[in-house]
Amino acid sequence: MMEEFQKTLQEKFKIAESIVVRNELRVKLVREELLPLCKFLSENSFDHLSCITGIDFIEYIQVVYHLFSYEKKFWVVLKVDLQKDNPHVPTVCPVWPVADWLERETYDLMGIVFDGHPDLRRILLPESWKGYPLRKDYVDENEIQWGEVL
Amino acid sequence: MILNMGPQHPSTHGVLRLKLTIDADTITRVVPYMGYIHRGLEKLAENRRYEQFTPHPDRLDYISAMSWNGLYCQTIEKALDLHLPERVEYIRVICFELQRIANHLMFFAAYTLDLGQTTMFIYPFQEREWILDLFEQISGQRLTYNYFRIGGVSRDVPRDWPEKVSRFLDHMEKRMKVYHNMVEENEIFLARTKGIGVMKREEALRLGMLGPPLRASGACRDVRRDEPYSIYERLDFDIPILEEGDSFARYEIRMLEIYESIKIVRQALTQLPDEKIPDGHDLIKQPVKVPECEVYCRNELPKGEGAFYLISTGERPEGRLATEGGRRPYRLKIKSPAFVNLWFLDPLTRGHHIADIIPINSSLDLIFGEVDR
Amino acid sequence: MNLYDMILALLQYVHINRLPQPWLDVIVYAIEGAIFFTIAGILVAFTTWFERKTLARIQLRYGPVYVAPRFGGILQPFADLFKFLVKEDIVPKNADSIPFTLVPFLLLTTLIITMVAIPLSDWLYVTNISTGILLVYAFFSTMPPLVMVAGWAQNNKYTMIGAFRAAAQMVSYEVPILLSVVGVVAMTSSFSLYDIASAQKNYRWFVIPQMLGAIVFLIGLVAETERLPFDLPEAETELVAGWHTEYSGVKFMLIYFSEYVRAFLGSAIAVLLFFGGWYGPFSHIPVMSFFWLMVKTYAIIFVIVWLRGALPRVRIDQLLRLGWKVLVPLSLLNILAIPLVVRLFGAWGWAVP
Amino acid sequence: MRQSSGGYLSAGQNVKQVWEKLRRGYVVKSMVTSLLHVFQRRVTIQYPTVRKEIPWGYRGTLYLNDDCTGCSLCATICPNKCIDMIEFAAEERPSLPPRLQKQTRIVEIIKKQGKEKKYKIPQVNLWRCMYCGLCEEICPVDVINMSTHYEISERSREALLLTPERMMAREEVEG
Repeated sequence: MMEEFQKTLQEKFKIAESIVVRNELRVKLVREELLPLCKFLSENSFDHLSCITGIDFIEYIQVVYHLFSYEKKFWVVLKVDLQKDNPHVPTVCPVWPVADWLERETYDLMGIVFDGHPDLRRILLPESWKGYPLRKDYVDENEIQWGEVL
Repeated sequence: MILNMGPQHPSTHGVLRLKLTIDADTITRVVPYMGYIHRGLEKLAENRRYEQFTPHPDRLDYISAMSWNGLYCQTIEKALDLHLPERVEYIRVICFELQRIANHLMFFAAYTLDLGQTTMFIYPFQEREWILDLFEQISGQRLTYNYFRIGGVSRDVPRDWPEKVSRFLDHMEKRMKVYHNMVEENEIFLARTKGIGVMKREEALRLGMLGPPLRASGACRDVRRDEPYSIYERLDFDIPILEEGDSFARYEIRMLEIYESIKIVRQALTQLPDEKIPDGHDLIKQPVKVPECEVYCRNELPKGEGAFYLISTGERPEGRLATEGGRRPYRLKIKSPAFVNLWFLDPLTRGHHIADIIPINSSLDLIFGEVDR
Repeated sequence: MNLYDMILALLQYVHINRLPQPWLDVIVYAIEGAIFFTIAGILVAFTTWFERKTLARIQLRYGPVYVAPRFGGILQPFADLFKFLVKEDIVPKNADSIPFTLVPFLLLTTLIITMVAIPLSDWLYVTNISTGILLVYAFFSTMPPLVMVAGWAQNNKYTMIGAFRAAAQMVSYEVPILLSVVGVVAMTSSFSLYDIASAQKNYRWFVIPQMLGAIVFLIGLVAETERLPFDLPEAETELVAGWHTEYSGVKFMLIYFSEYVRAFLGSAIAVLLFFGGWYGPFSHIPVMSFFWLMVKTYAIIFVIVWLRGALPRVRIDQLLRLGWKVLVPLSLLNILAIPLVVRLFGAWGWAVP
Repeated sequence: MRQSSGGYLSAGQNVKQVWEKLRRGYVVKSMVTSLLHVFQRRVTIQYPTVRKEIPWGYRGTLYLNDDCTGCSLCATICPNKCIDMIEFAAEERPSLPPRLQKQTRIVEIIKKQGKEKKYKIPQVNLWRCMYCGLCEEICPVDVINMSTHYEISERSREALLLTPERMMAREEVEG
């Protein structure tokens, strides 16, 4: 079933890479393909967007979407590689409203800009915060060193 | 008028700030602001070895620390492809379900307290205290247990512990009647919660609600059944579903889940195998070294579906960003159910009175250690 | 022999009764007032302890124990008093300080004045005022404007919402309360609480002919005194502390004390109106008459505390609906039934005008 | 907009609704239930005078035994990095109070190795400790242990510093 679905996806969309691990179908794609693919997935019972993750791979930033279908009982993991200096990706809010805060969180901590998001503000950190803490090259100017406290 | 509620407000369950836009007594918009106890646990995880990070997931949802701790250990075990001894799996399931009962009792206490029923704050606490005692006997702590280890538990349960648990379950079943009388037979309580903050099935599914609130709306989604982990496949239990989707249903679904949890623990206790299991001293001697992989592991936590997404790059990056040859995660994403459910405060409260924000907020069962991470 | 006569006799004993009559009256009433308010003050302080202890028992707790541990912490109210006295008295920067400061004092004053009309026994009373119950309610109903002033003066949105709620609640519950008393007044043809209580001799309690009135009065009493389930003006989980959020120190103590004065006086009035006043076994002995009144008053306070222990809070619209749609019609029904009740129960010995 | 107060009902429906509520007992059941609790045993504990029984294996403050080899494993495993290793010369090396001393390995080693050697002993910054118990688990010679002592509030941070001397003296622990 997963293989069939994999084939369908490969036929319909330009997919850079796709593998099946356990019950996950991991799909790597370019960001232009993301929104049509998401729409297709949501029409095919992938209505559960579990998680949006931003990962800093030093050379590039990757955004990962975990989708689960309670009908088909397997995961589709979408991965989009983005440029480090200006990461932009279209928002999936219209497809899955739950993405609203998940995207805001990813923007807040990883600095990925979701184009078309209705309200892209920082969510966990204060508005005045500088930098994106989960990036590997993030340095906190105000960091307190251990041992200074006493 | 704009009314600022929190972060220091008695009923925002921790530190949540709500910016309410109100028209006379009607709420037109709610904007939550959180992050007051953001501790950067995801960044913290990148700087800790796998075995060092085990105490930290406890601090996510300190009301159900056992569940988060177990989920973290399961994630690493999935990445390592470890198979646990049977007894460990059973102990874990017993702890998960006891923790679920404790969490729901805490929810219940806070919920009724928020509605002004101060007495109902202390009645469920008796039973919760009992569960804490049981956990204290096995783990040595009362709130943040840090009981599970990668590949096992920190120490085997005492000989008489299963019997104590089953005695507690008998007591619990009796006490449920009292709660029923105090709350469900109370017309004032019903008047405050019935029809308040209604979210029907289709909308809840479309918007992506999680956990007990979703099941109170009529959607049958439970990770324990849909993607069984640990030994849940072998156990016989039902997923309670309610149709109404209002604040009262969100209360009732948890009471029904307590009954199911009691059922699960009973079964697990009877099937609990007797074997020697490694304890923390044995487990910690073997350093955890995760090869290059990525793992997404999710559990049905008491507050909904929670997950860890672990990226391990094995030995790859070196220098300042080194992961000590796979001993530290490259990235550990925490997906918390309360964070998702908090989003629903705005759609649920629109058009209601100011006073209604209290049952709605409480019925979502939010905990801010988990929302803010 | 009442308090006035006793003091007069005492003054005669020390030969101060040669003064002209108006001056003598001033002295006697001053002494009388001092005695009365001291007793009432101690009783109200005891009420706070009683509530905490009863509620604690319902909730499987101990309640206060540390001050006078042998007697279940009965001196806790006085410890609280000292605590409030030494606390910092904060006036918020943007608050309107004059009304802010004035309200707690006015609130307690108006309540203390009402004590004049309330007999605590057949001998322990300041004076028998012929408009007793009306006077009490006239002073009770000064509270909504005072609360509004306090809520406004604190310059806080929560206090304002709390004050609006308090005003709405009190105004709408004064109507059924006053209407429910009409039946009793009609049966005794007097507004004086002393006369009404005296009319209930020989266990002819007005609660039996005036059942409906008594129920309406008691529900109204709980709402008037802002206790659970009707404590919306100070719903701590919604409005932090309602209309007195910003008060602290001595001012808070006055407000806190006045709440209990209201609860205590309200219960005492309920007893005087409906539950046979000071009459009970051996009530011809002065001490016993006081004792019986206290027992009944604390029984009503116990019910109020019990309600607090058992029930959640209602919502403001539900509260107002109950007041206007249920209690007011019921009390009107009660008034309509007066002729029938008077005829019926007059035959069985209840006081008939 | 949703209206929480519901639609308007006719008089008959209203009366029926009220009757239904009254028939179910309105609030009487919960009132009776709460009153019955008056006869139950109190559940709270009068803490400073009455104390809860602490079970075996409780994770309280840390204490040390004499056998510490200075391997620093506890310092490396500690997630909050609250353990520092302090160096001592042989004669300054703190030891257990005489009543607890026995002929342990480390004493022999000290005798053998002479006085030039430095000895490392952990020092715990208790204000950072989260009582996870990992140091106790990893210790290969079972030297660092967790006591059942839990009343650790102090007025200053310095007072929370568990120096090796304090951990060995065990005054608070045995109290």
